[in-house]
Order: sequence, then C-alpha cells, then structure tokens
Amino acid sequence: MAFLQRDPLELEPLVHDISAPTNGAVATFAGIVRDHHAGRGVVGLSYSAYEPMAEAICRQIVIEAEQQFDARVGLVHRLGEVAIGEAAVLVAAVAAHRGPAFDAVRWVIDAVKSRVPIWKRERYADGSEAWVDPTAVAGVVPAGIPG
Amino acid sequence: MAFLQRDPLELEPLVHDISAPTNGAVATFAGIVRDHHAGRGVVGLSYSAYEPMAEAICRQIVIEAEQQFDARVGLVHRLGEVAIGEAAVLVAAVAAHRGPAFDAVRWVIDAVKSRVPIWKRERYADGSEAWVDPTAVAGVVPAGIPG
Amino acid sequence: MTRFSVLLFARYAELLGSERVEIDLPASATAAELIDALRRMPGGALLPSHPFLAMNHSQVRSGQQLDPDAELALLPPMAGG
Amino acid sequence: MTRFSVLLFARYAELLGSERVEIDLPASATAAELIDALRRMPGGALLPSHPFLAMNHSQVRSGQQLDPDAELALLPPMAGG
Repeated sequence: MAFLQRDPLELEPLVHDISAPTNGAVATFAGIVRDHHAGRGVVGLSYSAYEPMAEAICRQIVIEAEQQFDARVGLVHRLGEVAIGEAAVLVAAVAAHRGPAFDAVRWVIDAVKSRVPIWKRERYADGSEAWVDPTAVAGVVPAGIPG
Repeated sequence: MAFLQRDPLELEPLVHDISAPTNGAVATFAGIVRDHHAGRGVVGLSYSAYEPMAEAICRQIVIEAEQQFDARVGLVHRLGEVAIGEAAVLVAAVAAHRGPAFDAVRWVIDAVKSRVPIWKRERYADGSEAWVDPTAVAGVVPAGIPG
Repeated sequence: MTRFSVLLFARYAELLGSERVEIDLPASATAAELIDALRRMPGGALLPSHPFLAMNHSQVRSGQQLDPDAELALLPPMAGG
Repeated sequence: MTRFSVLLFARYAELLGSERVEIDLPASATAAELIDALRRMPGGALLPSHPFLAMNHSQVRSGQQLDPDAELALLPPMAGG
C-alpha cells in the first residue's frame, strides 16, 4: 500500500481496507487545507516529499501504532497541488473499542507531523509563496519568496 | 436536522454539513455493530429509542460540545435493524485544529452512550435475544429471552 | 386520586407487558411513590428500586413531586452508541 | 578525498540551487563536517547549524561518521499533516 498519493484522498477505501467484523470502533482524522495561515490568506499549496524515506517512515509509524494500541491503522498523505478544503492527510484506526481507536489516530497524526519528510509550500493572496516551517516561532510569518 | 435515522448512516454528508474553509481538522467516530458481545456470537440487533427525548438530548449534547470545544459537531444514531459491520452511530467534529476536533468527538460519543435514551436488543447465534444493559457487571451475560 | 400515565421502553415495557401504563395516585405523588406503585404491578417486581424516571425529557429525583400533565417515562439503562 | 553525494529538499534545495550536491571530504568525515562544508557552499550560509541529516532514511548525529555509499539527505523541518 502506498502512503503517498497525488490524487484526492478518500476516507471510505482507507477505512474499508482495515475493517473487520470483530471491530466495533472506527476513528478517523482528516487534515484539511485551510484558507489562511499565520494571519495571511492562503489561495493554494503544494506538498513535496523525500518520497522513499516518507513511505518508509509512514510504514514504520503504522506498525508502531498497531503494536502500541491493538488497532489496525490506515494512513495516506497527499502530494502535489492541494486545493483549499481538500484533505492533505487521512488517518483511520479500527479497534474493538473506541479508546484504542481514538488513541491510535491521535498518535499517528502527531507522528506524521513530526517524523515524515514532507514539506508544504503555500501561495498567498498577495501573490507571494513560502515554505511552511512548523518549528518557526509562532506568529512569525515565514520569509516570503516572490511568487 | 434529525439525530435519529432508520436508513444506513453515511459519514460524508454528516461531515459536509459542518465543514467550512476556515477549518483544518475533521475528526470522526463510527460505532460499528460487532459479531460478538460478552463472549456470545451476535447475528443481528435492533435499536429502539424514546424518540422525542433522544432527539432533544442529542441536540443538547451537540450544543454543549460546540460551546465547550470551539468545534462544529455532527451526530446521527441508527434506529431499527442494524446488520453486523454497519454503523450504529456516527460523530464528526470540525475545528480549526486537531485537538478540539478529537476532544469534541470523544466527549460526544461518551455523552451519547450515557445520556441518550436508546436501547439495543441483540440476537445471538443460539437463537436467543436480550436487551443489552451496559450497567450490568462486566462479563455477566444479560438474561436471555427465548427468541 | 389523580391519573398518571407512564411510558415504558425496551425491557421495562416487556416486564410490564405494555408500552404505557396508567396509575391512580394522590395528586401530590412523588417519583418514588410512582415507582413503588409500578413495582407492585404484575411484572413490576423485576424493576430496579431506583430506575431512571423522566418527566418532560428530564430526569426526576426520588423525592420530586410529579406533574400529572407532564410526559412521564421510565427508562432502562441507556444502551446507545 | 572521497565524494559524498547529498540530496536536498524544499527550502534547502532552493538555498543551494540544486536538489543534489556533491562534496569531496576525507573518507572518515562526520555529519558535522559534511554540514560545515555545505554551509560554506554558495547559498549554504542560510542553512541552520544543525539541520536534519538522514543517512539511508535514518537521522544521523553530528559526530557520526558517514558512509559514502549511503543515501545522504538534508531535510528541512517536517511540515506534513
């Protein structure tokens, strides 16, 4: 299974792939592209990745989560251009009970954000663009690169 | 909006109804009918409700969650016959960030389980049936009613 | 005596053989007195001593006086979700 | 001297004007020495002093010796999700 995808993401097949009749709980998370960031209007963005490492790290995150939470986990991240309102990342977890399902999803999205080599370039309403740096001081707008 | 529904539940319209371009996080939960309960094989079940009170309590839960978590919340519970593997309840929350979205969904499903007057009658592989009592001592099988 | 009408659901409806029972009690009857009367009805002995009684969709406490015009309902433990 | 090839991504690729650079260093070079050399390249001054260096998809620490046959990659702060 590929963890990186250039086409729009769909939740239903992700959940379907990990479902079983013994499971009573399905928790999901979708990270959606917003129309603003750090006070600036965002009109579009694109994701790029160090693809072989990103695939390997995603696989590792899923394995770790499934061992840790007794859940089955699905994960897919979008690459390339993503429109406002579309999903950038989907996580799903299926478990016997809701606690492990919620915990697994939350753990996985946190791990994706901190460990997977994916980068986001935003285009702003004023025509500029910038790479987003989540480690930058909150509220400081990243240095713009003329678009 | 109706919180109780006899037709199969669908996540996408529930999420769509509460989405907005300012929101970056969508968390969902589906409670799925399992093929076993308390060690017995379950072949089917049906939900019934004190419908006007259940609708009112669901509405109240959504209002409380939206105020408490700064999220928009969707909720729908199935009534009548539900097949193994189908969703009995769906919860969705949309928020600017993932923390409130996760917290809202988890709070809502806990509130639904403890506050909404809905009852579940399970049919077992041995032909018997029983009302499920979540307050019964764990591991004690509910008294069977000949099917 | 005043007539109180009580909705019954799920297992409680099965115990008392009906989804609605009518009981005559003093107009000042409390929730506890209504429940005592229900437990003396045929099949009522298996009701718990402190079931969830709703009046107009809100839970009433044992000592609370009932409004005969309100919608009363006796609710088994919630099992949704 | 041994030739080390380093993949660059996103903002770092823009800073150095390439998605791949080649640098000659002693065969025993450490991660810190490779990063120092990258920071002396044209455009490299804006690299942070301790960027994430991956060797065969795993992070390497400053003092760790590099394998010239491994896949080396310099990674800006992760921004997925």
